[in-house]
Amino acid sequence: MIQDVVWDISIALMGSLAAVFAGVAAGAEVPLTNYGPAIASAYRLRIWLFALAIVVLVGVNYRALGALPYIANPAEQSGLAMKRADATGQQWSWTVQPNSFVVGQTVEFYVTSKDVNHGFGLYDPHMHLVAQTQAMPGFTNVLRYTFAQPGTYQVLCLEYCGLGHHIMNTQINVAAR
Amino acid sequence: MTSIEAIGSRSRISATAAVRAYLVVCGIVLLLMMLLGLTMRLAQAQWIDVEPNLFYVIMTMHGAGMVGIAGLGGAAVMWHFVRRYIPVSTGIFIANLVFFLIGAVLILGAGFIGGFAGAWTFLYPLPDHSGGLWSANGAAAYMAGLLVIGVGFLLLHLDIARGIISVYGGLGSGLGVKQAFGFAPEKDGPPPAVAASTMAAISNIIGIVVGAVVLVLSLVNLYVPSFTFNTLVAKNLIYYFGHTFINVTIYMAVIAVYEILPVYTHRAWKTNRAFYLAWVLSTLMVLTVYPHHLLMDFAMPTWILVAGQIISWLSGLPVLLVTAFGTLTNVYRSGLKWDAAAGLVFIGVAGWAIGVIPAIADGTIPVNSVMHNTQWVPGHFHTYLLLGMMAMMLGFMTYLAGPKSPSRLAPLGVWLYLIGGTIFVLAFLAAGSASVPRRYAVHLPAWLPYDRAGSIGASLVVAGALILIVRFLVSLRSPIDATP
Amino acid sequence: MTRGFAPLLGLVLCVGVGALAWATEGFRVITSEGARQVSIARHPIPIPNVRLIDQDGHTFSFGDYHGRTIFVDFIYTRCPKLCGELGDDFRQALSRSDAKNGHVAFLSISFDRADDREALQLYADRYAARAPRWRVAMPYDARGLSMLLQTFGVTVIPDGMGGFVHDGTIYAVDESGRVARILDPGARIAAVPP
Amino acid sequence: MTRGLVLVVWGILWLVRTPLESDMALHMTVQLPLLIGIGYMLATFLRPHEPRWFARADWFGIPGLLLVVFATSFWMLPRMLDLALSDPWIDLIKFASLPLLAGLPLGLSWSRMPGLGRAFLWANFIPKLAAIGGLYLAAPTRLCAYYRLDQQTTAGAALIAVAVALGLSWSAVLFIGSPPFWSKGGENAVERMRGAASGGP
Repeated sequence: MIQDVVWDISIALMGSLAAVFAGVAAGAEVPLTNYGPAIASAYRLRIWLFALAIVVLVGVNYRALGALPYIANPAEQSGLAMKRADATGQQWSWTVQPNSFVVGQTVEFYVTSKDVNHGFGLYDPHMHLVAQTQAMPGFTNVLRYTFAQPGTYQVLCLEYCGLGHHIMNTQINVAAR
Repeated sequence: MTSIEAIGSRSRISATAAVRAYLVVCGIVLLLMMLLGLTMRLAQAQWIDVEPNLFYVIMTMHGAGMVGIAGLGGAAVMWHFVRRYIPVSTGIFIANLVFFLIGAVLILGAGFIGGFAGAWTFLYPLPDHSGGLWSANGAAAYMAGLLVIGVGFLLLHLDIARGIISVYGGLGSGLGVKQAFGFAPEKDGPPPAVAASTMAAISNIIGIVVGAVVLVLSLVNLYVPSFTFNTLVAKNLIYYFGHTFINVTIYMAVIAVYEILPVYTHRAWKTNRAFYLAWVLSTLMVLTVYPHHLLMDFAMPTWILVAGQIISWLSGLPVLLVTAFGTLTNVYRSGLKWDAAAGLVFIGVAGWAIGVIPAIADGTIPVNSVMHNTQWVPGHFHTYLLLGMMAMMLGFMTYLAGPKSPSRLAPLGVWLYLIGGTIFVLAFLAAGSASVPRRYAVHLPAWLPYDRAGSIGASLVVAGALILIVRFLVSLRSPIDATP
Repeated sequence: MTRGFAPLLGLVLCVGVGALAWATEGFRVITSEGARQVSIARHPIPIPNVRLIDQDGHTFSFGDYHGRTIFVDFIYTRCPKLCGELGDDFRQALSRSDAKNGHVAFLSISFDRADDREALQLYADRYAARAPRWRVAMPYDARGLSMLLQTFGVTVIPDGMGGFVHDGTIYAVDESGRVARILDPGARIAAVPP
Repeated sequence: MTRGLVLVVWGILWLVRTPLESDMALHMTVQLPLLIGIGYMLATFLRPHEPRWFARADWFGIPGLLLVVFATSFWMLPRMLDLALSDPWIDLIKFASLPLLAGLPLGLSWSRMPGLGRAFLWANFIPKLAAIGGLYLAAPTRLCAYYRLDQQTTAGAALIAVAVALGLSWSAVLFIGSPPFWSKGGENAVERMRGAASGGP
């Protein structure tokens, strides 16, 4: 799960940064007689940190931009064989047609809304968010997803849409092959 | 300190009184809004019963109120320090507070009388689609409240801009553009407070007028529903305004760090070329980074979203490498004596820097696909707003209260705030990585442990904030000291 | 504040707000179309008894509809797009109202002086319009046409390509022969639940 | 002589009103601003004869500029654009009221408005102009009975272009400042600060 990886990395980085701040804070009350050289080496360290940050930045962005979820050319236009499902949000329910699929099938959800902004959040049978797109009046967003496991998936609303926001969900059945 | 002598001591007293008035409003509203936040967490934890209707009203008020006082608190910090370097009008500063209070009354009325629960972002066309639960007048009162508050802030930032231009000739010089690009010696650059204020003025003037446009359009739509406009354009305008306004609050509050920490460490804040370059770039990035709110709007042109991701990453660098690094080197074995004020501003920088990390993670498109609008989002923004921006503001408050006020409890307040805040944001982040959606009045049983941990953290934060704010309010009994 | 400031400010505010309120019918409309909608809902306008000729060549006038509600639209038969939508809408609304009540009639009036009876007939055939339930008609003479356009408040401007730009608005004429309601621009009768 | 020129332009504008009003963009971005401009020019001649009571009551130029806001908003309503086209008398009222109730008070009151107030007005005027343009661009139906949809779209684009041009030039002035950007630095900042502050904040 992406979420777990992101959690691990974030907590590690946040923890290290917190430790640096805590360390500096703990040692701050003891004055340093010779501040000049210390500050000079700190600025040298900053240059290295800057270089490291740029390397990480370029690397991660390069990777991430290779995995964009945006569909420039939906299957129907490009002539690919792919299952189409229409998903429409309306205060406060989802209509997904069709809503049963089989494992391994790649589905393109044509997501739109009849009234206000909604969020089409696809949850797997273990209630992990696996994909999402916004459902907007006047626009149709195409979300492509390949079902990996059998069971009952759920669609939750992921954009606040009024007082029934939390009850706005529907089920999608995915059968084993 | 020559600049201070230029201003008469009488105007200093009234100016200090005005800053105190700002902080009194901020302190009281902050406590109330924190209680609303705690109520939401307790309701999600199923420790108390709150009707979803009321929950969403509370959510809307919590959002609008917190954004409002973040802007107000940031303005108080900025104005207090920047007036050492530029001429500013106390009348306009006070007028902004008056506008704010009028707007706040309208907004509170819209929520608790009109039942408006369209979230603080009033995402078009939701205000006009209440499902019968709030009236057009309720929504209009909310938006009119925001407009009134916007008028005040616009005037304030225009006045700051006027002051900067009158001393430095132009906003470019106020920002240190020449120093940033090596056209002028570093030592002639503007002080940090001026550079930060210039950035805040530029960003907020643009952000607020964009917000005013979308507010007016939404109001027209509310009363003439046949007058519709493009929902995606509206979304862009709203997030442009919302992002800029809330982001800039941190850049205003950080002036407290630049001005207060050196008093403790006896080391001047170094303004070198990297510092000015960081502020120039931050200005550009604050004005262009908002598309990271729209990464799940597939209808957006892809290049804008890609730019949004890259700018999100880049915008973390000045924060981490200049302000956080500058703070660490300034404090490092300086021999300072920690007290509540120094501790809070230091925590503020740490919270800001640390909060940047989960924010950048969420600004990465494949991560955003599975994290957007989960509790990861309140998780990261509470890190840099609660533990960052608000900590700086509370630090400023504590600093103004001075050492004379009762201070035995102050360290306890700081520790409660820090520990409670950490538990609170970690509960959000953990829930977010477990796919718990944000802005849900009712949670599944599986999500309750996060909510309960979050509630405990939130209670501690409220207790800590209560101590610090009451301490500040008590300190007001002593007369204003004309000598700083 | 100086002397005279408050009265002057008050005067400007009163005059300004008053003028804007007048121009927007009390802050409800900003277009002339909207203003007309409001004013007609308040004061229905009697229609002059103009003589028209329908797709079958029969002469009739608005007086003949006494006691019935008529939905009226203004078209021209060469119209490439909008009049087609109007035609479809009338056809659907007619097929739905057939079973329910016989006292609703439909009337499409051509404002194009180039249209003749054959053109009306063709348009009527395209949408299965049968007189007298749905007449496709044109006023007898230019004077009658301009009277009708003025009464209904229809603005027709040449589109520069030999056709016309018009609103495609639908008007409801009440039982006593008055323009009683203007539907929202773009609104269709068939879209309203019966 | 200049005075006469203004009156001549006024007259010519009346004579060419039909071609200028035949297009929505020309109507909104040429005719209306020129009419306001005529009034603004009149103000430069009439300032010495300005009634004392008005000069006194027009505190910081607030009532005068409020009048400008009302008069311009009024004539920019799609309904009033329509009425001006359909009824020559209404058009005549427009030709009189835009110079006299918008341009003239603008010329008289603008100089009384403090810098901050002017900045506030600019900051509100520019984005609202763009917003109106945006509405015209996006509106699916015609707002004026006398203009085609494509004219409305052009007018929207023209308004946005004007707003962008104004916005860019205003930002450039603010950012670079009126003293030459590259010659004057922050070296005298404290001295200038003293000078500015002694004026009293």
